[in-house]
Amino acid sequence: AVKKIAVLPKTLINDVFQIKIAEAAEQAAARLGIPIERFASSSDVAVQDQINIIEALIARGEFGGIVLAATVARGLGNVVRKARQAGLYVVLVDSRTDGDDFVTVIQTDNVKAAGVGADYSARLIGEKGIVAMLEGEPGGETAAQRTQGFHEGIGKYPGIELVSSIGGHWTLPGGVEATEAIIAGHKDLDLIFAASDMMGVGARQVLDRAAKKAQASGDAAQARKFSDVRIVGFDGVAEAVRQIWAGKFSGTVAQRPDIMGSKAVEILAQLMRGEKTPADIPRRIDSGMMLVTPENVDAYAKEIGVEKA
Amino acid sequence: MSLLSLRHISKQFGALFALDDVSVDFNAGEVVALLGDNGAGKSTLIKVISGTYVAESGEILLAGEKVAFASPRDALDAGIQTLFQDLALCDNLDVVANLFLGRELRRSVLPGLSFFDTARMRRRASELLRDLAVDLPSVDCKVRDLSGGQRQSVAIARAVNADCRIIIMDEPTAALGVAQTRKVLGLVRQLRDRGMAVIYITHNLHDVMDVCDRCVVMKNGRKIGEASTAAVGKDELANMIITGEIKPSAPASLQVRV
Amino acid sequence: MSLLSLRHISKQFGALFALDDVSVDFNAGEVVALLGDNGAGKSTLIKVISGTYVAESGEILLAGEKVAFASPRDALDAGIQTLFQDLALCDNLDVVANLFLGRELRRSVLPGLSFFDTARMRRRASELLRDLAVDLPSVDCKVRDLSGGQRQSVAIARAVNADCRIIIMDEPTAALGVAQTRKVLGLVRQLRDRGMAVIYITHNLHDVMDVCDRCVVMKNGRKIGEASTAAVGKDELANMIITGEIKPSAPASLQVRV
Amino acid sequence: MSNALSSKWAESGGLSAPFWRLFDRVGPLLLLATIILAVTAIRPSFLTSANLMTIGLQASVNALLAIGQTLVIVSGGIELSVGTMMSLSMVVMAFSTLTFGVPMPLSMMIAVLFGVAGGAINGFLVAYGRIPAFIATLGMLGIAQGTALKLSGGYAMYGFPDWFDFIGNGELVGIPFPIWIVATVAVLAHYLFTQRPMGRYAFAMGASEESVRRAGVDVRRLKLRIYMACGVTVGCAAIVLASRIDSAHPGIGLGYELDAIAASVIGGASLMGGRGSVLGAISGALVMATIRFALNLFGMEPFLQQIVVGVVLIGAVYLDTVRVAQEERRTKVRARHH
Amino acid sequence: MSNALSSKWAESGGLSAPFWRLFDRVGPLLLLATIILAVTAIRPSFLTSANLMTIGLQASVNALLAIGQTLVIVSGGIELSVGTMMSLSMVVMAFSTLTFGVPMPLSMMIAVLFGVAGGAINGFLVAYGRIPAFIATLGMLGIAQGTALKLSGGYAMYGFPDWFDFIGNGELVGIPFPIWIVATVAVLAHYLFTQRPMGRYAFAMGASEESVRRAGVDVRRLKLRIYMACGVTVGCAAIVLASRIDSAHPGIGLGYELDAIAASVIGGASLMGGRGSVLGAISGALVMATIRFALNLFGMEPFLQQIVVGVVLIGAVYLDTVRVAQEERRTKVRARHH
Ligand SMILES: Nc1ncnc2c1ncn2[C@@H]1O[C@H](COP(=O)(O)OP(=O)(O)OP(=O)(O)O)[C@@H](O)[C@H]1O
Ligand SMILES: Nc1ncnc2c1ncn2[C@@H]1O[C@H](COP(=O)(O)OP(=O)(O)OP(=O)(O)O)[C@@H](O)[C@H]1O
Ligand SMILES: [Mg+2]
Ligand SMILES: [Mg+2]
Repeated sequence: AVKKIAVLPKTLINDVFQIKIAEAAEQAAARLGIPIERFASSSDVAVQDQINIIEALIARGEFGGIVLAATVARGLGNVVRKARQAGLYVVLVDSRTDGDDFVTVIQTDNVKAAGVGADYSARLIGEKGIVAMLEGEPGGETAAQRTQGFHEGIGKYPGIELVSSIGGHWTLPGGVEATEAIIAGHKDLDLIFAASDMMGVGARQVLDRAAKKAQASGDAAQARKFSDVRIVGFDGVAEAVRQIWAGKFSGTVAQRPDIMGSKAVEILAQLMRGEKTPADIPRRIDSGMMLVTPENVDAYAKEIGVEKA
Repeated sequence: MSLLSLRHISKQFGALFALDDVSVDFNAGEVVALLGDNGAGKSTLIKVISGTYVAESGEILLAGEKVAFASPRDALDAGIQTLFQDLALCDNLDVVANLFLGRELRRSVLPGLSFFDTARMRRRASELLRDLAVDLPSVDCKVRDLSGGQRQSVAIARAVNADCRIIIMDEPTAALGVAQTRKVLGLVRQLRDRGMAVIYITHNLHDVMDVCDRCVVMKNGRKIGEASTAAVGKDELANMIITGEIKPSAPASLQVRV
Repeated sequence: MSLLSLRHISKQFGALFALDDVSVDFNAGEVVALLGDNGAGKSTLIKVISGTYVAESGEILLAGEKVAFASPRDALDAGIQTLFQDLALCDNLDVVANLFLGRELRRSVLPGLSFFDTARMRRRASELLRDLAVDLPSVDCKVRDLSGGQRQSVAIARAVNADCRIIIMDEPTAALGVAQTRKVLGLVRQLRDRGMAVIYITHNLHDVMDVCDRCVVMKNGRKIGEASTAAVGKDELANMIITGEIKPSAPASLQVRV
Repeated sequence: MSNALSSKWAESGGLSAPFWRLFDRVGPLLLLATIILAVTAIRPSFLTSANLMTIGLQASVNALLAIGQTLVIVSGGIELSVGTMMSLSMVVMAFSTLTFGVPMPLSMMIAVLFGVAGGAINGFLVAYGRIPAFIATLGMLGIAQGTALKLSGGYAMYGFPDWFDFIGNGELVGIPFPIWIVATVAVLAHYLFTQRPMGRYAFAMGASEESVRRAGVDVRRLKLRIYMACGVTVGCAAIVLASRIDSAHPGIGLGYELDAIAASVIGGASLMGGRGSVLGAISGALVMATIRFALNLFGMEPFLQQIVVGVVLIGAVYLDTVRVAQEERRTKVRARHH
Repeated sequence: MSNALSSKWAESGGLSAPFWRLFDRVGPLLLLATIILAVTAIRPSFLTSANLMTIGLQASVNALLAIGQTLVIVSGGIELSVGTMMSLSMVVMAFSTLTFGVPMPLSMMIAVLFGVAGGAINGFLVAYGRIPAFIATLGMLGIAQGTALKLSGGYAMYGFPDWFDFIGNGELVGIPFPIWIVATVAVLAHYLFTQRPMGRYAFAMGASEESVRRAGVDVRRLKLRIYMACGVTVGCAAIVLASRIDSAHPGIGLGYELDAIAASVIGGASLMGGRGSVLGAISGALVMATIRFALNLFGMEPFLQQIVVGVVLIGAVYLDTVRVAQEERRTKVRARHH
């Protein structure tokens, strides 16, 4: 029988980006006629869930490959080795982990990507002004990397003051609550950088409402100020594209989860069919980080299959 | 015909026969003392009558009709009111709420909107407790703040504050003071005179002589004897409870169990 | 000098004076009855002596020395053992574990490795309960499965199973059967004869006449009188407990409180 | 003589008791006031009505859940599925209106019905299946979460009608609409807690389930109804949250259960049952929202925030414990904590 | 006569009681066996010793935490910070050995000490501060999480010596080393639960704290020690997990608290206190691990898995409840659930 592929994103809860990886992998597998199964851990920090799942996959003996978005940069090496010894190929996506028993890692550098976001943000506001950041759920490495990247990047501009950098749990409601607090203290904000698109959506909702309220109370200047706050997101999910179309986002740092998912399955297919050996695959594949702006959003939308409503 | 008849009731807890083929009748207008050593099965028996436990075998006849009590609700609906030895009150509620638990008085303000009629309940509670000569700090205080005897009085008041035809009291006066005990004994007489059947569990043979018309003696889950109080003496009873045997000299009135 | 003296003890619960300037002495080799209506403050008083409550004012003298009991541990260490009216047992433990709670027997297997000496504790428990004429299904059964009187007997056994010089019993026989009550009264006499001071709370005046040497009567948190049992009659006592007043005809032996 | 005394005492007790009872109920509000004052002392600009409104808004979802949770806790149970059941109700509402075109008001009713249905399952398992509440509702947590994710594929759902926005974001006489919703639910719940037999029996059951059964109450039916009532607040919370973020999220509810329990307990509920109040639950939710909002306002970094929230939570409840203990020394109000 | 009877009963009771007690203890193991058999029935290839070892391995961290948690629950408390305290212990261990060069064995001891210190703080707050356990430990959950994140900057830490790998991944006579650790801790804990006064008082306190106090036990000190003992298992769990993933993660522990409580309760512990056992806790952890492993083995999709885990959890505990109720009808063993 033809061996199966397992796709194991970090989590499928509250994380559109990870869902996209899984879906892209499933589509690619369907195209290639390979059976695929989806697994997930309970949160994006649940390392042990991933270990447990991989151990179960090994025990089943019907798998030829695993697409793995490692929750941790180190700690999965052991189980990946076990998988390799049992004849499974492991392709890492999004984040890498330790050891050298995986075939390759398809990713972009979160720190660097957040740095690009920082530079773009600085340019948007003329390298001076007041900005805030919405951070991801503390505890996961992605959150730490994106925060680090943006803080370092924005720190290079002496004219820019980062007045607030607080958590929004990756989610829309989290983004709403955090932004409500930010604008309560900083009414003169110029830009918000959100470590996930969904938090950015929440931030925009809050700003729009605040603007409407200021307008209603006759403070047109403040209303304009709120409306003019720029928002830059991160991930490049479909929702961000729509926000850019609507003029509500100034951009997003896209990490191409679709490419990660499909590319990984393609590589696994080649390996499992014996068309290639791990030695033929580069150790690292850049899935391409892309800064999506109002200028290039249409092209990006077509690439990831989002249509204008 | 008896108001309440138990026929061959048995109840086991694991290996232990807490009730072993017990048959006994209770009549309207009569106070029956349920006597016996500690662990004889008195409380277990009345828990069967009150629907708290379900017996493994045997039947209960109410005014000649066979009934089955699956829950305390059923027994209450059949007009059987019980004062339990344990677990009768809720510590975190005040005296009034405990007295009326399960049958609160309400007043309607609008159709569909009604409130507890606290004023009426408080008034009634004060009356009831006064009748029992209980001295409480306040009817608004939580039951957990009461003394042992005060708690017991509240439980008694709870039991007598209801329409019923059979009332069961499991050691009602055990924690009561001298005056309160007298009041409760008086109350028991009143209840009997109103035509109710009273089942009265106690270890106090003076009280038995005082208010009970008939005695049923249990031991190790069995009914070992039955007698009209008028026909037996205190010492005879005590002897029977302790030894479980009827003295050779026992009068004919002290029946060996059937 | 008295073994235990209370001087001007007061204890308030909110607006209520549960104890109001109570002074009383207890002597070795004497059984003192603590009498009074429900809510008179008897249990509160002994809770102060046993370290369960801390009095707001007043002092406790032990063999003439001033002591302060911040917790039950302190009172136990001072040789005061108490049988409480409530909250004496843990429902989920078996009879043996309850009897020895806080003073388990252990046997050492290796240095540093020791086990509960369950066999010895079971044996001792059976003895103690036999002495009280209690009929238990088994000393291994959980306390929650016991009848009211059986529980009470376990609590009594717990209290007498300890070295102490003062023993307090709060209504020990309230739930007990005829035989068990007799045993407990006998036990109280034994304890006294061994030279212990016994404080005995009860509502049963027969028992008082039977075993107590002296009576202390309380009402509404105050000590209202004190008398040697030999010098008063049952009815006199009852009258005093109920009315809180000393009859004009009261003999001189019935002292009005100091 | 005895009776005279009795009535004298009854009167003095009767006069003071309601006062102290009120105080007991107001306790959690005092805690809230203390925290607000403390934050104002650190940053005077904090105390604006706009900020207070925002806190009320941010507390609203948790307050709704905490009210229902409190009823369950009072009765001696626990309800771990409120968060994920809220997700499921949201998703079902979105489905019914977006996919099947059911009119929005009807969809909102369906959301509430779903909350109640979830509560009914929990109540049934606990009451009739005799499954410990912790396990039954933990199981439901997973079931609701999985169902919500399965229905939505894990994606957020958008496209509610414009007017729906008002529920979560509108204002009525200057006060955010969700606060009105919380207030309405609170009044009804308070009536249930204090004036309906169901509420009283819930308290009684928290102290001694067997006593309540012996009083002739059908405790199993009572439990069922308690969890169902809790489900009503879950449904309301789902509507408010969906409107507030103008979308439905399948994974959003996870974590709300602990927040709701915490709000309940801060507000004086005891996990052993028998204690708790609506006002307490709301105060607890407000206390939590205030702490979080203030720290976000201060722009404190997330790692430190977690530490500070923990410290303030403990400190606040400790202060409250000390206050209650002091009152207790002077009055009849008893210790509230186990 | 009375005495003769008494001793006759005592004997028959005395003979049968230990048997039923054992049965009572073995109950959760029966539940585990049922689940294993059910899975085997669905997929016969499941029942291999390798798979059982894997399940044991996967259950080990949760089993350790559940043992400590059970002690706390038995005494009437709850410990929500076990998960994040485990993170913190891991991070501290990594810090001490990686940053300060402390030898690994010493660092491991430091990890355990940190677990105990966390327990001591919780115990102190609960016992001496009279703060409800739920709030005290919820606060500590945040404090420990924040501290771990702050120390590590949110990043994983690695570079433990090679031999350290053995603890989490090695085998001894064919059995994974973590299972040996769990077994050792279990034996010690069982001794503590059943043969030390501390264990017995914990049970007693779960039923009636005041009775224990009146028996002369210093209940505050007792509580303190109970939480500290729980901290020992947290430290051990930290070491096992760190070794198993060969690194220390600041955010990894969150969520373990609910798993540990669930394992405890599946194993027969009651959140009202007074019930629970070491064997039960371990069985509970194994039940959860088996369900999850089996579903992964079946390749069930994640969203459905959540639903099925919930259903199986409820179903399993329900079966167990029915079994206990039936036994109860025949024997003296009492209902285990509230
Ligand atoms: N729930 C139970 N489980 C197991 N055994 C029980 C249970 N309830 C009572 N028993 C046992 O059944 C026997 C009878 O108990 P019961 O409470 O009926 O005695 P009683 O006559 O009321 O005694 P007392 O005068 O002490 O109240 C006792 O030996 C008791 O241990
Ligand atoms: N913890 C408490 N909080 C408030 N009031 C209390 C508390 N304990 C006792 N009281 C009150 O103090 C008074 C004395 O109670 P106590 O228990 O000492 O009475 P007692 O003499 O033992 O009565 P009984 O014979 O009924 O046992 C009672 O009115 C009681 O309501
Ligand atoms: Mg009885
Ligand atoms: Mg008393």
